[in-house]
Amino acid sequence: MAKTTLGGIEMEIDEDGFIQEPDKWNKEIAEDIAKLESAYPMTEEHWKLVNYLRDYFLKYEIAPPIRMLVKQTGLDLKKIYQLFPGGPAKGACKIAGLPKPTGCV
Amino acid sequence: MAKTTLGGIEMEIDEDGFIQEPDKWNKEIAEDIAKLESAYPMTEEHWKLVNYLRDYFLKYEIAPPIRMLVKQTGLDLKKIYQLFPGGPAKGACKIAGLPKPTGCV
Amino acid sequence: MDEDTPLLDELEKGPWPSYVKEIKRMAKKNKAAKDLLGIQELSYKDRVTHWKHGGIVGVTGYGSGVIGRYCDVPEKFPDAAAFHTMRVNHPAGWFYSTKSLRQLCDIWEQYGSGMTNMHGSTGDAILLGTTTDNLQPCFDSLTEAGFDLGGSGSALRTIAGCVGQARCEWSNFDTLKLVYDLTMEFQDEIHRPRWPYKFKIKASGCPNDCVAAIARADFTIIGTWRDTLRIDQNAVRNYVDNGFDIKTLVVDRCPSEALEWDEKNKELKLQADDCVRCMHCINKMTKAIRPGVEGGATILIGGKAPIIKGAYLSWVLVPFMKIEPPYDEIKDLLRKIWDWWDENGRTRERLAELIERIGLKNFLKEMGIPPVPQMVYKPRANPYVYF
Amino acid sequence: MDEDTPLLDELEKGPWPSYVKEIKRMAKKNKAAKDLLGIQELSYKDRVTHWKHGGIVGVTGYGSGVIGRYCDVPEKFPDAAAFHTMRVNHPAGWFYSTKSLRQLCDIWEQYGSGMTNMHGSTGDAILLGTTTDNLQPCFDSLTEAGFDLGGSGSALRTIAGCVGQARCEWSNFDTLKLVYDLTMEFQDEIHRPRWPYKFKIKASGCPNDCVAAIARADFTIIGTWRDTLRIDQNAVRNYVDNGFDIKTLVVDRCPSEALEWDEKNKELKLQADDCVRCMHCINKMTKAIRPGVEGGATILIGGKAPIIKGAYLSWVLVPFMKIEPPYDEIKDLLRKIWDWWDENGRTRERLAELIERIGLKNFLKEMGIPPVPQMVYKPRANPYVYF
Amino acid sequence: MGRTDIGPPDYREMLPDAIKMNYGKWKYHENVRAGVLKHVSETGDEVYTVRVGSPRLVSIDFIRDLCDIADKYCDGHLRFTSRSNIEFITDNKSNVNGIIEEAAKLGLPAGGTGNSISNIIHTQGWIHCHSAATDASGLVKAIMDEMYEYFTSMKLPAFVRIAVACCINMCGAVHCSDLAIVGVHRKPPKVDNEKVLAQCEIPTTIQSCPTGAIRRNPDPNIKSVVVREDLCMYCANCFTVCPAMPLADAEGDGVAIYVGGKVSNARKPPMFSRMVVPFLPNTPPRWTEVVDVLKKIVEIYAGSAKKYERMGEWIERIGWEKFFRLTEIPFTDQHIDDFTHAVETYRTTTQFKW
Amino acid sequence: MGRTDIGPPDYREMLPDAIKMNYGKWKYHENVRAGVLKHVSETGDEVYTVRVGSPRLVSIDFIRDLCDIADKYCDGHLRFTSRSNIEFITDNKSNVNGIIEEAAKLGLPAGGTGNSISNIIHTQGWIHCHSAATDASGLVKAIMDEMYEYFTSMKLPAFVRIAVACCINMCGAVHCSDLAIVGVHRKPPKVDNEKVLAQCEIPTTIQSCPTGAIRRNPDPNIKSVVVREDLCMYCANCFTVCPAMPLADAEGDGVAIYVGGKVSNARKPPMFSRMVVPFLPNTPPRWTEVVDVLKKIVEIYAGSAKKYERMGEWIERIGWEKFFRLTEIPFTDQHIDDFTHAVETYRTTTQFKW
Ligand code: SRM
Ligand code: SRM
Ligand code: SRM
Ligand code: SRM
Ligand code: SF4
Ligand code: SF4
Ligand code: SF4
Ligand code: SF4
Ligand code: SF4
Ligand code: SF4
Ligand code: SF4
Ligand code: SF4
Repeated sequence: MAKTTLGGIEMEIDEDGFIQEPDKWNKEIAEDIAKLESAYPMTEEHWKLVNYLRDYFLKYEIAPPIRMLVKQTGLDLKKIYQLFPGGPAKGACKIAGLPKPTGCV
Repeated sequence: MAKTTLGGIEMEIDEDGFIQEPDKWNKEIAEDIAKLESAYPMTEEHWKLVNYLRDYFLKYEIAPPIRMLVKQTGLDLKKIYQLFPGGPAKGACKIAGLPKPTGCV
Repeated sequence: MDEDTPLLDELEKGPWPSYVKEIKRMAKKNKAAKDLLGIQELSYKDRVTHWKHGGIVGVTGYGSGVIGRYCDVPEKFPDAAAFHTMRVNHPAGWFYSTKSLRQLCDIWEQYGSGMTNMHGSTGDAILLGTTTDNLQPCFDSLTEAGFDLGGSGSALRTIAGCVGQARCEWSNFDTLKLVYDLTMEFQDEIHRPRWPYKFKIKASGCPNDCVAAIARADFTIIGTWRDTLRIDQNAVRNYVDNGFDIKTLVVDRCPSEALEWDEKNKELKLQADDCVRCMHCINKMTKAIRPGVEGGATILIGGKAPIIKGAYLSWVLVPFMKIEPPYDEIKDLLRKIWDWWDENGRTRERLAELIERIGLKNFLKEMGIPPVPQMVYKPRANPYVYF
Repeated sequence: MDEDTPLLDELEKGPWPSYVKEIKRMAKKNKAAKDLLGIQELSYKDRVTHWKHGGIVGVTGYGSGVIGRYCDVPEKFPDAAAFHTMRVNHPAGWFYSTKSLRQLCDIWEQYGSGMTNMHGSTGDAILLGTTTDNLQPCFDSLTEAGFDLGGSGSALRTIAGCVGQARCEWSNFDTLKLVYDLTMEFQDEIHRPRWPYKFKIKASGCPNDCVAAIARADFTIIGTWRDTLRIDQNAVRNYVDNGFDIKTLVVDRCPSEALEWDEKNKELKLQADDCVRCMHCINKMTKAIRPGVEGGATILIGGKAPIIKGAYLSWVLVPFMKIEPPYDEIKDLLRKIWDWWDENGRTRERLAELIERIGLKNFLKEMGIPPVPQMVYKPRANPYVYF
Repeated sequence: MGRTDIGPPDYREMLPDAIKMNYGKWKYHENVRAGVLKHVSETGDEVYTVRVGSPRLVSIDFIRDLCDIADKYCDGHLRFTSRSNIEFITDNKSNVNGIIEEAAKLGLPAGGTGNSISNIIHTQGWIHCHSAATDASGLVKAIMDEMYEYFTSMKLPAFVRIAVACCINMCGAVHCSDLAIVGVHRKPPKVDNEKVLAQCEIPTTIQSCPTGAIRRNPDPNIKSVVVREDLCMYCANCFTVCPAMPLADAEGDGVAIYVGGKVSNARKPPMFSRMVVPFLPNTPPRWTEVVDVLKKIVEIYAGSAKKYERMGEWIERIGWEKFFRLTEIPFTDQHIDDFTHAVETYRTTTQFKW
Repeated sequence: MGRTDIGPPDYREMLPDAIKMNYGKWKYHENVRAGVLKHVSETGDEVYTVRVGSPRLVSIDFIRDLCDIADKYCDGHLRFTSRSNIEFITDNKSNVNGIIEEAAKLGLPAGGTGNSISNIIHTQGWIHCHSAATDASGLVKAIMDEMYEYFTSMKLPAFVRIAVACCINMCGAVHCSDLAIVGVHRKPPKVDNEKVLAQCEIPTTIQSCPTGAIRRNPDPNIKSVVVREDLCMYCANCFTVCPAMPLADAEGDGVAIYVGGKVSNARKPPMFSRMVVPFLPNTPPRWTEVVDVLKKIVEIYAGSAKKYERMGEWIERIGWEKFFRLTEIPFTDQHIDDFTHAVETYRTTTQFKW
């Protein structure tokens, strides 16, 4: 597994840049990933989504369904792709420090 | 619902003589029912079975399956019918103050 | 009549024999029957049953054979306040001498309402309506007369079989002998409930299944033959010569396309290998076609009504078994099944439901029965295999 | 060759065209293709896959269209360490001009391994093997050339249809037009996953179902006709006169016994009412029998592979629908279905599984579609009815 | 205390001589006329059976009447069939008419053989069962009055077996009959909390529900159960194990009609009956609506089926969609299965009729 | 950033003239010979299609070769079929032989039309998929080499569709093919607890299991899952959602063979393929055992089926018991279904053959 420096600390990441030590996640790390994901600088709306993802994950141990995400954040899918060109999975989840969404590709 | 005197107190019973106020059950009541069920005097083996039924019911809220009853008390079905001519359901359960076995007839 | 039964009276009209007439007939001389009539009229008026949930009553030493029943308006109908039925095990094949039938009537005149069902749908002679006090003396008189009670509750139920070799040319084994033998062997299992739920055995002498065993028995024995059906070509020609449309009515209806009518040679050809012994050609050409001579039965398991998981038709377990006294193979199999079911079954879980839950594969293993394609219509389609 | 591939070399032998030859052909000039060959040989030796669980990579603005893939022995095969595929949405009907195909080849020569699947089983042109860095420029070149990515992930998948009216006489509506129109309408749904799971749409022009829609699509559109099939009796006679055994090969094979061969009048009689439009007689007598003229389609839903609850074939939802631009009826229905599924479905629960869980009855109610017997083979057998 | 476990009488003592002598030697049989069978033995013996109808629910005097006939003509023996008909057996052909006439005097028709409508398999109903959602004996009488001509003749394409069960426990084995009438509830059980405490095993009650509609009462002070009414399909299985949960209701109760089942393995394998009328209200004493539907189905079947084609075989051939069209019975969402194996009934083909 | 959501090229720009002019006007077709179709239009036009086989997994140079042929004979157009064959279309009859010859030079046989074995629908296998329990392309090559004569002729009773899927996700839609080969695992997943923590959603993982075999690790300190191996049937669905649970294993993996499925609605409704060989080990490069079984089945089918009878129709007619007898494939308990709707496959009749 590769290592890289994020938020000033050395972090293990996988090939797609998802962090492998979820407990170490912090805002600085998030912003550093956001740079790689063309989602920088992070606005309030970026944070709203990232925080929602993170809170949801900590509570339920899964990423929220897109429908829920859209309903709860008030951001439609189009907008989400504007904020995170990589989309909710590749972009926002990565920044929020969630496990790599798997399932069906 | 009919009333009758069992173990010295007035008890509500159904048509088949099953007591309707399970919390009032005691040994005297049991022995009085046993008289009606031709299972009197109650020997140690009678009590073994009645107590097993009662304990099982209090723990699991159901009467034990016959197979369990036989295994756990060491009394085979033949013996049980000798002790309780009415059998485990009509005889022993009634004496043990359990609800009337329903299910399949 | 002092009873006023305008609704039931309607059912005295019409050509079919009337059960209302029958109740009235008894009501004249029997108080319980009279109250039964009243209760029935009340139900017709109210459009609900007036019987309460079953009681638990019985005779000494038995856990089954009696269905307790109480009326929910005992004040109005005191003579049918308790109205239990006794299930009297019928003689195999439902044959009776008038002597024994009259004895049954006399006993029931003395102890019951005088009303009966000849027969209940499991097969018992149902004596309909008596009191708790009368149960034991009635039972004693019954055994005196050579009768005994049948099954009820979580017990083996009264075993039934078709008329079989007694009056049917197609029976591939002696259904009555088997039914009687099993009934005698398993008296304890019939009279003393011990299992998770009821268990039913039925036997038909051929695939026509005249006791509807396949739909109603946990253990279903259906006669069949191992060799080839017998065709009398002369008799066949006789049918055809008399205008019987053998092509349309028999050949085209054979489910496995095993028959061919050779118009030229006037011969009915059988591809023996393909015959699935459905009985159709035999049924329709009784004088010309007969089952083979190597008789026996297919054993199927699991038939039942909808409660709880839905209805099941019985499944093939043993494609062919010789059925001969002392019937040890069948008895051993039954005991093995009961033991496994009793050990693994939940309360009120019938055999089919248990097997569905635990898997036919595991059941077969426990029974030591090797899998054969005859057990299934088709192999699995899903790839979810336990290796 | 510096690669030693004794196992794969075996697959260069034999008459069928060899994919190994194809890889070798590219391996000569492309490093990724060369490493692919090595990885494949290693798998043949080890008898396990050497690919790791899917990565998550893609192009800007899309959530789908790319399948990430990494090799588990990157040290040995650095040039195929990352080996993502791009799913390129094919033109409806898989028709290509050589011009556009050559463009595709050129782009893939520049950015990828040069290996492709023509086509993947959903229908995409699969560009097999590129690096994360190459994804975006490759995509940009593709769109430049008029191509776009297809679906992947929990999105609408690339829609496919049979060749239809382009080269088939039986197509009851214009499959290519419909496929193209729906694909254009639902670009957002294809490219940006949003649902509980994948969703597939396939369209066949007639019940022969040449894209296997009924087995593979959540939403299956199969052409049929509302009126009566057309028989050209002269052409029929031609077949028969030329020795075609119409009785055995057609009449007897009609699943609904709707056909009769009138030997005397040399006429093929149809009981139109009984025809279930199975296509058989049409298929076998192409010059004499044709579908009716009132074309449209049956809409079925729920087809899928075994994961999770087992495989499903699609079920009839709308027995007959006209399929004409602007296809509003179909689009509205799709949107309604997606909305309901998205609202009620669990993660990775496909439409059929959700309907099975919640009940077809409830689904119909939500869709506002009245129940008709055409939806079922047979009514329920169990009495467990919600009133 | 009397004897126990003696078992039923030995059938051998119950057989008439004509049967005993030819036991296991039968060669073939003929349907002489409706209600009369002739069985021919390898020995050359000919034995006649006269089958007559019975209401099944009978008095002991009725049985004595039967005995009188049997004593006169049948060597003092008789038998009942698996459908509760009565069979008088004789090896004397000239007895046949006598039996038929004497039975007729008692009001008992000869019939039920061959391609007829035989007696109805039925159950207790309001005569004896707490579980009944309808009456059985009354329904049977009303139906058989109407089907009488089919009992006494053999003019149908094949025989039609009818069964009645007064609740979905289906003691009448309704689930595999050509025509089946079953009593159904349509209201969820009403839970009597006090009675639950005294009379019911709560775990058994919860487990009894096929749809998981029963839960413990959330109030820990109430030792009872609650029913999630939206999940309840009124099967009454909870009532069977817990008397404190009755469902019977004059408005809620009624009957459903199922058709097309069969048991025999002749031609097609056994089949379940399938729902065609989800509900008709109880209209005692004659259940006219029910009888009308049945009559209509039988007549359409008689007119449309091929010879020897059972009801279910006929329907499978023409298709259920055509069955509903021909009978003009409305198809509703209740016809669509939604229980465990429901998906197996969904049509997975474009093949259908209009 | 480039354009997005432009969609695929408009099919109308991709059609050859011969097609454009007769679009929607086709009248009938003929099978001229294996690999050649003739479609006749209402306009009187005749259009010829030459279909040739393809390994599906091809290089860009292969495609360019195809384009060369199409440029020469087909107006610069070609198409692929739903089974990955290549179709060259021309309205000039005299082009047909040229196309066939040029394709042959490239090693591509004409065929796959009519009652043939067409190309195999298949999947990625060891070429690209992490989930694969076998290879697809290699299996396909090995099988098609053996079936070659059936591709280039039309001598079977009906066409036989083959599909290969490298795991039970069945991307190859194996579940409804006349012959289907599917990769299967036989070892439960090996859980890597550390990876689970970083890479998996635990609730999703638990829910993914069709048999409920996955639970949270009972040790609260280990945030991971455990697998009840007795409940696991190796479907790999957990692995799909959780990379930390691989199942691949050289000894455990192999293929199963399913037969008798179909998709078309012709005659019989669509049917699922059914298991006939539960497991054969992977024996790359030529999977001889697998190929032998398939060949045997095809030959027995070819010899026994009626004309126009698909594999599954043939088996339904003769019965599965006879199929197993004819093919001498052993019947095992693995053939007996034990998943959700298993009971629907159990034989509920005495009708069977030996
Ligand atoms: C008397 C009889 C109906 C009749 O009028 O013929 C009958 C009557 C009752 N049956 Fe039955 N069953 C009778 C034959 C059947 C049959 C037919 C058979 O045995 O061939 C069946 C269908 C076959 C089967 O067992 O699956 C049958 C399936 C049931 C069921 C549903 C069982 C299931 O697994 O689905 C129940 C409910 C239960 O067991 O709790 C039931 C329960 C009952 C109870 C005991 C009611 C109850 O819920 O406790 C009925 C008592 C009625 C009464 O008051 O007399 N009865 N019951 C039949 C027994 C007479 C006899 O001994 O000859
Ligand atoms: C007496 C009885 C057996 C018994 O032990 O009591 C009996 C006796 C005969 N049956 Fe039966 N069957 C009897 C109930 C049944 C049943 C069970 C039922 O109805 O519940 C069935 C299965 C019904 C079903 O499939 O749903 C049954 C399915 C048959 C068949 C199969 C017909 C078919 O095509 O499906 C035959 C053959 C035939 O009729 O061609 C048959 C034939 C016969 C024969 C001809 C057998 C023989 O050679 O003696 C007997 C006279 C039939 C007749 O009535 O014309 N018997 N028969 C039963 C009479 C009942 C009654 O009173 O009406
Ligand atoms: C080109 C193609 C459609 C496409 O858009 O690509 C196609 C084209 C034709 N199909 Fe097909 N079918 C094509 C895949 C299919 C499939 C799908 C599949 O194989 O995965 C099916 C369903 C298969 C199944 O049932 O499992 C299919 C089931 C049929 C049938 C039904 C045959 C049957 O009896 O079941 C016919 C009618 C016939 O052959 O008599 C048919 C008939 C035809 C006709 C004759 C239609 C016509 O009039 O033009 C075409 C030439 C057939 C031939 O090859 O002899 N086509 N056809 C596909 C060629 C695949 C290939 O390369 O081999
Ligand atoms: C590429 C392709 C196979 C091929 O070589 O042709 C493919 C490849 C994969 N499929 Fe598929 N599926 C492909 C068509 C199908 C089809 C056929 C179809 O779409 O008509 C099916 C059956 C129809 C269906 O959807 O039910 C199919 C049913 C699955 C399933 C099981 C879905 C189910 O509900 O049962 C999975 C598992 C999943 O979704 O997690 C899956 C998953 C996968 C994954 C993504 C593996 C995974 O677990 O994540 C495979 C990626 C392989 C790779 O590395 O490239 N794939 N997959 C096909 C897509 C190519 C294309 O876009 O044209
Ligand atoms: S089941 Fe067969 S053997 Fe028994 S009576 Fe009916 S036809 Fe005769
Ligand atoms: S018994 Fe049935 S399967 Fe056998 S030949 Fe006669 S009709 Fe055909
Ligand atoms: S599905 Fe029908 S319309 Fe489409 S190509 Fe096949 S045969 Fe022609
Ligand atoms: S299309 Fe099929 S169902 Fe209709 S007449 Fe032709 S063969 Fe029969
Ligand atoms: S069917 Fe129901 S109501 Fe009728 S007797 Fe059986 S349990 Fe009682
Ligand atoms: S009636 Fe049936 S479904 Fe309703 S609560 Fe009782 S057991 Fe459950
Ligand atoms: S079938 Fe399985 S292994 Fe093959 S491509 Fe699909 S998911 Fe991958
Ligand atoms: S492989 Fe399938 S059955 Fe086994 S644990 Fe994983 S999901 Fe469950």
